[in-house]
Amino acid sequence: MTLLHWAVLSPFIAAILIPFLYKYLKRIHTGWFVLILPLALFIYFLSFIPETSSGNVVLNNLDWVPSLGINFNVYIDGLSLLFALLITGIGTLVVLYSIYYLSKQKEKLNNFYVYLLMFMGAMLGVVLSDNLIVIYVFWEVTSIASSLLISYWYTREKSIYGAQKSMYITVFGGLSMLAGFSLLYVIAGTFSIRELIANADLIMASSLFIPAMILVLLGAFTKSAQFPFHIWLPDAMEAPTPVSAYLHSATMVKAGIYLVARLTGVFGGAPEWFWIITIAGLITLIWGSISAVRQKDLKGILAYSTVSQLGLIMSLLGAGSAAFYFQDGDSPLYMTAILAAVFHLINHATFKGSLFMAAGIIDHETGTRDIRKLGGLMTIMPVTATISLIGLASMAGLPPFNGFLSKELFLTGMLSVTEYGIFNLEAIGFIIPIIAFIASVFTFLYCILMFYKTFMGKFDISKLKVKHVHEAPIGMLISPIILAVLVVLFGLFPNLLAYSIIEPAMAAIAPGILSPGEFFDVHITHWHGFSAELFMTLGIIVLGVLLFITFRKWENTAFYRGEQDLFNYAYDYGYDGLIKGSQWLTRIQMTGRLRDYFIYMCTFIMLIMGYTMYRYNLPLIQNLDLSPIPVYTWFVILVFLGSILTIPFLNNRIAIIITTGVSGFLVALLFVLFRAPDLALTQLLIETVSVVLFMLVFYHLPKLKKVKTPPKMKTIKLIISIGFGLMITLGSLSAFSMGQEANYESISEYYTENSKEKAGGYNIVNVILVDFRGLDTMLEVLVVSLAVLTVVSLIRLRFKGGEDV
Amino acid sequence: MTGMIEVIVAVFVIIGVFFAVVSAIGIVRLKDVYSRAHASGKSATLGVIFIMLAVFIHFLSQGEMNAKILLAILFLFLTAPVASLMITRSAYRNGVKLDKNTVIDDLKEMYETDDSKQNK
Amino acid sequence: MMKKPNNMMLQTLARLIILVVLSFSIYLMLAGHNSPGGGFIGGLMTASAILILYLSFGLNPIKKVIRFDYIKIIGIGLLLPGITGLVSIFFGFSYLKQFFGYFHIPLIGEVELTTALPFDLGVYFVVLASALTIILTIAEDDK
Amino acid sequence: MNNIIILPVIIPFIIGAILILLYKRHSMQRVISGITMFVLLALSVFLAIYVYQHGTIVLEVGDWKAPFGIVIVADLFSTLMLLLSTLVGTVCLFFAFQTVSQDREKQFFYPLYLFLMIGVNGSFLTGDLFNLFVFFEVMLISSYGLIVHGGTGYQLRESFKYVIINIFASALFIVGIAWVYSITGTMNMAHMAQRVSELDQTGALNIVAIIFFIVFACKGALFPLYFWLPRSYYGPPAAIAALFGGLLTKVGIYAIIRTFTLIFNHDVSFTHKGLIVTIAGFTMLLGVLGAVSQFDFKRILSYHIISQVGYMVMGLGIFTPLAVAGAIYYIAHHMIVKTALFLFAGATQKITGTTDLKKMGGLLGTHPWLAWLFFITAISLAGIPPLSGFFSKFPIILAGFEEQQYVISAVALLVGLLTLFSMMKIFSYAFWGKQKHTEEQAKIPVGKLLLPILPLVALTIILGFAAEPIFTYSMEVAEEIMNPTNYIESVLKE
Amino acid sequence: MPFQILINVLLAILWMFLQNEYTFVSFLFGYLIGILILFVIRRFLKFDFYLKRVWAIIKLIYLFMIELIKANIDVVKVVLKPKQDHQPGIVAVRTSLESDFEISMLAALITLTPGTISMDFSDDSKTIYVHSIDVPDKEAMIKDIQDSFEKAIMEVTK
Amino acid sequence: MELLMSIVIGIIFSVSIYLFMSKNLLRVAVATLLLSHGVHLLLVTMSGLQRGASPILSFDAEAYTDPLPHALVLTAIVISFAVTALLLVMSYRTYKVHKTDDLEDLRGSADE
Amino acid sequence: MFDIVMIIALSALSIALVLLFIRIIIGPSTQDRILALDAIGVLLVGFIGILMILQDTSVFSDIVLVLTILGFVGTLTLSKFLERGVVIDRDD
Ligand code: NA
Ligand code: NA
Repeated sequence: MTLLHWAVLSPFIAAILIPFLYKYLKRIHTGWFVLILPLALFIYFLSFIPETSSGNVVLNNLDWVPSLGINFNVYIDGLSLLFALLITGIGTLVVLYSIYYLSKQKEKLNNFYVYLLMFMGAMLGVVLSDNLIVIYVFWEVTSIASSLLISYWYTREKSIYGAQKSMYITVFGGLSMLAGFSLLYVIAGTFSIRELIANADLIMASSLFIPAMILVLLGAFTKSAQFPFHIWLPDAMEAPTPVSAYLHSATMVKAGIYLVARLTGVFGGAPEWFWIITIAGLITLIWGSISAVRQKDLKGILAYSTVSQLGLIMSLLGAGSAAFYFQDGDSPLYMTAILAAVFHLINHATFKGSLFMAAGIIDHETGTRDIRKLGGLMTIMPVTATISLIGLASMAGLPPFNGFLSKELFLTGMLSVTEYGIFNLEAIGFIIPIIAFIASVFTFLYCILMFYKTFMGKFDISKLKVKHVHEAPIGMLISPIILAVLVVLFGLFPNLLAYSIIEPAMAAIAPGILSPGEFFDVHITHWHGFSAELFMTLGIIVLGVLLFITFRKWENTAFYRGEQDLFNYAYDYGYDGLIKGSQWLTRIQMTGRLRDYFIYMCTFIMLIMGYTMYRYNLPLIQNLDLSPIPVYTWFVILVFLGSILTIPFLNNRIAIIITTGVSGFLVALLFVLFRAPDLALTQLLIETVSVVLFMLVFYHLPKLKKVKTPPKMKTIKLIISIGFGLMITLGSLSAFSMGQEANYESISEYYTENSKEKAGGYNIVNVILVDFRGLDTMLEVLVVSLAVLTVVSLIRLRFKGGEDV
Repeated sequence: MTGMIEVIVAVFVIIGVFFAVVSAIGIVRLKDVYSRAHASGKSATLGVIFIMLAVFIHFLSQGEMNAKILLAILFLFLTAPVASLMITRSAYRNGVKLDKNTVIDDLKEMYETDDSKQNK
Repeated sequence: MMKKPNNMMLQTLARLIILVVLSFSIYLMLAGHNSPGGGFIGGLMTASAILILYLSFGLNPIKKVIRFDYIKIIGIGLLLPGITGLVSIFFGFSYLKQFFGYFHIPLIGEVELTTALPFDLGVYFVVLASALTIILTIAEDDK
Repeated sequence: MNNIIILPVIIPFIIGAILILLYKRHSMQRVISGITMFVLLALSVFLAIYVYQHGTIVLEVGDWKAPFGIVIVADLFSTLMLLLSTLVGTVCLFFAFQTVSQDREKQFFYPLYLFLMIGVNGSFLTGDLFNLFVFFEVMLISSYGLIVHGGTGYQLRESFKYVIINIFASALFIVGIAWVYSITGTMNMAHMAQRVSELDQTGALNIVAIIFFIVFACKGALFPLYFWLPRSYYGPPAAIAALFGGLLTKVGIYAIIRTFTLIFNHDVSFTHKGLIVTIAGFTMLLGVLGAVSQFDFKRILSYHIISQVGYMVMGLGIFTPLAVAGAIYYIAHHMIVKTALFLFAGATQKITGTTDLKKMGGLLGTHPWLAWLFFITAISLAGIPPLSGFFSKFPIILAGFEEQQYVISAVALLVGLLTLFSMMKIFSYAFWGKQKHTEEQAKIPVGKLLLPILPLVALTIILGFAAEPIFTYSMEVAEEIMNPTNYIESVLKE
Repeated sequence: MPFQILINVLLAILWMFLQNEYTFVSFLFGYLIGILILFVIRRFLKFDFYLKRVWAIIKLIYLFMIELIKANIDVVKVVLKPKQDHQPGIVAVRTSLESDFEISMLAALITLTPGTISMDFSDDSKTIYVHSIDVPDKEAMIKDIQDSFEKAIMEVTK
Repeated sequence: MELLMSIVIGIIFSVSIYLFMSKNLLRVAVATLLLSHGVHLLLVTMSGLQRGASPILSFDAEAYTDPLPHALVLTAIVISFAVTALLLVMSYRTYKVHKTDDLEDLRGSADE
Repeated sequence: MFDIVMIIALSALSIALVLLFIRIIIGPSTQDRILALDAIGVLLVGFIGILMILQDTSVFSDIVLVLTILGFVGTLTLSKFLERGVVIDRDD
């Protein structure tokens, strides 16, 4: 265990302390204690910058389950450090914000911070582990923690719905991912990412390559809310706003991005990887931006915006993966996309974080997030308005904010795709920048809409539940202000991050592209002349404004009338369908009818036995050495069969009981014929007692109804019962035949030889019972006692239900 | 000697089986449960007693005094009347109808008077 | 309710019969090691004998005579084989090791004694008590 | 010394008999049975360690040498099962002390309980096929007694079906015994294994193998022989439902694993990789769908038993050391977790008076400890890492992929998701949502009730975090049972 | 007490029978078992029973074995008669016998002989209800029973 | 003999399975009884029939029938008897509580 | 010859069994059925007796005795039960 391990685990340890802090230090907001941790971790991780920016990695090994290939090896390179900083940095701000957002009187802060810390630790684990299984472990913990945070207000229907939805979708993804990881293990024999990357060629050559890739991507896509798995994200907005800011925009949703980036080294270069990720990203991008315009809830807009932005980053990673095809890191043609991805990842965290916090402030102060009720807040909440304006402008891609820069890089990246000249891109690649363009128009549109509807227009207090609306307390504003400042700062001085953070991250995403000692050229400029990107940006602004002006005319078209995502219906129908379908399936099996159970069981047994007999050629039955049948045996057997076969036809209780008794006596007679006196004796005794018991029990029952079984059912019953009997006969004969063939000496020989000398008894059967196999008899007696105890308790105990638990 | 014994045994068995079969026929043919009890209680018992005597003789001829067989015979004797009584009485008390040829029923009185007593 | 049946004849006979049945049942139990029979068969036969008593004389008169709690007899019956088995452990053998020996007792002669006997006796007790308990429990049940 | 391995059978036998003698004195029975279970637990811990260190112990009961007498065999697998069963038994008993009414206690509750332990322990320990049948019957009849204990209308109705199906299965057991005896002329499993391995008649052996599979599958609640389970487990008190949920099906699974590693390993590609794997898939899937369909705490848990045994059998079906180790790990995990879950259901019922999820809500607010302990256990069941559920499923699934059993592995993963789905259903209905129980009910304390469950929850966590030693152990068990010569030699002393 | 010893001896002999082993050990053992049985069921053994009757009873049994065969021949006739036109009936037969044992014996004998079965007793056990398979004349039948069996039993018991 | 018995046992199984599928408590209970007859006979049959004297050494014989199946069947008989007794009382109580012996009425609904 | 007689006897007894069996089926009263069952028990005694002669073994003599006792106990119990629906009287 190194310090780094402790760093990953520290949030969990802190989480254990939270309930006690909450319980025993009521007067201090628990958040203050929590705050220390991410801050300290942030500073701690900052200390790794020199290491990573010089191209080095830190690797600390720790065995966990080595026999399964699971090691908790913590690994820091540019990519993981970037994420670690995001997690702890945004984490610090979010905790700070939450202290003001969540009232210590009304809220269950212990739950909140436990979930939050769990999440933080898990997230660090995901980004710092080298081992895929450990990543998976932490990955699922983030899903759980996220759901718990969404369900924080657990009495609300919508919270529960959102929590479950996010859990099911992300865990589904996680499980596919696990399958993918397992396939990778099957191919390469390791779970270590570094080793996998080293064996990328081997993996690429495997027939399991594509399945593994798709499965891993399912994990990444669900977590990063890629189309059509994005539907959980808007519903996750039921979580308290700090959570939305933290998990659902800055960190957790980027775990998928992280994974794709991380595994680019394994899968990158394959056309499938390129196409799947790029297309998925672009569809998500455009679907998210178009859907965001439909939303009436501030957080809803932000959620879809996040979806869209995640799609953007994802598509960039897809496009950038082509670099592996060329193995050529020097060309900006391929690396711009990766650069844009990394840069936008950071930028998105800053502006989206601030926007969520602003939305939270508005919600907190006005009691609503519905843009139809809001308006004119500009003068009442000037700070919030400014923060929002900065964030939205950055998101819309306006200069001089950081969003502008990364958006430009994005457009560059998308445009350059058409020039790759591989994967058939020359034919259909042109579609990619077009999608990027349209999506950006809608992004621009919802940014204006959001700002306009919230801060401009008329302020109408009557639509709100609160009496007074004023600016948020300063404590609540600190975090969004810091983020807004970062938006501006990174916008003005993008190269602050260039070689400290961005380049090492790129190097980590594209391992092996550069030779040791080389660095990617990361130089982000505000002005690259009158390029295509610039005209596209202008086009976005013009079209966006146009759409905004005409918004009233088309906002009531069919698609825009509702807020509900079409794919939500799929989820809801799927959910109901799953329950209804399983209910149907269970109902037809668990009918409560013994008859049906027997039909199922016997059919199964017959099928499987029949198949085996067929498969292994039943003529196993051969050369039977049968003992002769004495004439009188026939009499007994015929009478016996007569009595047995009569039973199903009888309709009188007593007749059935007595006929059964008779057949039992005849069994005893058969035992006599087979020279088993002890058996015959026992059978007689037991049959008598049985008949008596049967009579005692059934005499008072109602007369048997003459049931008319439908002929179909009768046929089924007949086929099953005859088939089953036949199966027993054939099975017995083949076993018997094989026994004669094998001709092993039975252990009985020993009993016959030693019964007298070693056990002092002449009746071998009795000697077996009380001596050779005494244990059986002891237990048999126990069985009898047990039956009696049960009978007694059955007669004496007559609960109605609910007497005890 | 053995032949003689065998003949005796065979004769006993034949007689026994004859009675047994007749009793079975009686149980099928006779018209009410009370009459059938006659067939069961006597013929069957007697038939089997004959057979068991045959068995006893058979083993006795081999020098084996099989007392259990004797006991079984004794037991059949002792129990047959009680068994008949119990069955017919329970039939009567449960109202199992007498054959329509029945000419006299003294038992009816006893139960009727008893019932009327209880009614008072 | 119908009048009570007169069980005089049954009772008279039962007195005779149970002597035979009881001795026979004990015989079956003891002779089991060498001829057909054994604890189980013997136990059920004894139960039959006692059942005859119950049938002929009714529950309460028998209760006054046979004052055993059958359920406890079951417990004892279980303990017998269980503990017989333990004895062999104390002598350093495996559980349930049975011993037998022929002993010469003056006046009586050669006698076989075997640990299978207490074992079978346990079986006998359990079966006897079980059969009676079941029948009595059902019979005791109201409606 | 070897006698010690039969004590897990003998102690409850004798104590149970004594409890019958004391049947009218319930508090005395309580004390005695509690101490007994503790002794058994300590004993099985000792045995597990001892066997781990010194190897397989064989006891020839009555000093009749194998294969003629009955042998009791304690190897790694059986001692592990023994340990788990006594653990579950102890926990449930202590839960029962607090929940079960006095009326029950006076009606042989404790003797039945201890006798059930005989059946279970004996089934794990015996090396004789017919003796296994008898132990099964001891277990079954005690289970009949306990499942119908109380005699409510519901219990009677469903127990009847339970009993009937088990009678059917027991009958088939004897059919199997008859067949296998006809072929091998022996009842000793090691001897049988030896003789079977000398034969080359795959077909007839497969028929016998399948009949045994069906028998054990019925006890183990595999597809499509599980119909008896879900409803019958709903009737008895929580402590019993928990005991059954934790133990009974596992005895069937144990028997399948034992016989299909020791005796019927002659045609693995047909019996294991074909038949068992297929059955496992259907079992998992249909079981979990059953759970998805239900809206009752106990019923969901009952259906989950089915889907979970599917995993264990899947591990056997894949039949690599990794998979079998996973199956063994899974058994341990499942016994612990399922028992705990049923006990949670009991604790919840104690508060709300119902197990109907739609009548519950908001327990998280009033009983947070219950909620969170349940939550941990529930997600462990679903296989969420790093709890025991994950480390038991993962090896099986990994082995599935390794053996190119993709379909079954995918099913296993999907079932994990559906398990989570149905467990979250419990959590969201009962613990989230608006409080539906009264304020009086909200004040019902469950702390003492949770006490016996705590060790189980701790174990599911420990089994996850300390997966390495547990997995290594499972691996050793797996390797031992997959290489039966050791077993055969220990028993037959060759 | 002497009676109990007698029973005990009988049981011991019975034991030898069962054992098929006519030795002293067997007798002794049987005697011990007899003590055991008698101890358990001692309260039931209130027979009004004297040694001299034993022989008489055995004699009686022999006597009626003959009757029995006759009876069976009668039954055979009835059974095999093509037309089932006999006239059955239940007849109350009053007896002057005193003890339970005697009455039981009478009832048993009635059952074992031609076409009659004892079906029930009156509350005072003095009336036996007899089912006869063919009752052409009720009084004749009653008289027949009273003359033959009752007398025979009285002779044996008095 | 063994062939004949195998067929007889098959028939017993058939009848028993047929009865298991009926709607009436009694028929089902009878089915269990028949089933146990079937398996007990099977166990005896499978070791060969009538191939020796009764397995009691005091009756001298050249060969004895295989005693082990007898012992096993004895145990099995006793066990099935115990189960039958239990089952009967259970059906009795079921009838008393539910006032029906029709398994169709004893189905219960899936979600109570 | 002797054996043939015995076998014929057995076949005759089997026919008798079948006849009794018919009575069990047609009833009509429960007592009829019990009567027939009782008779079957008795016939079985005879059947086993003949078998003992035929197989020349007295090993079944215990069975014979047991069967006679059981036949009685069974009949007694059943008819007692049918008489009043109670097996064992409690009040007297
Ligand atoms: Na025996
Ligand atoms: Na026995």
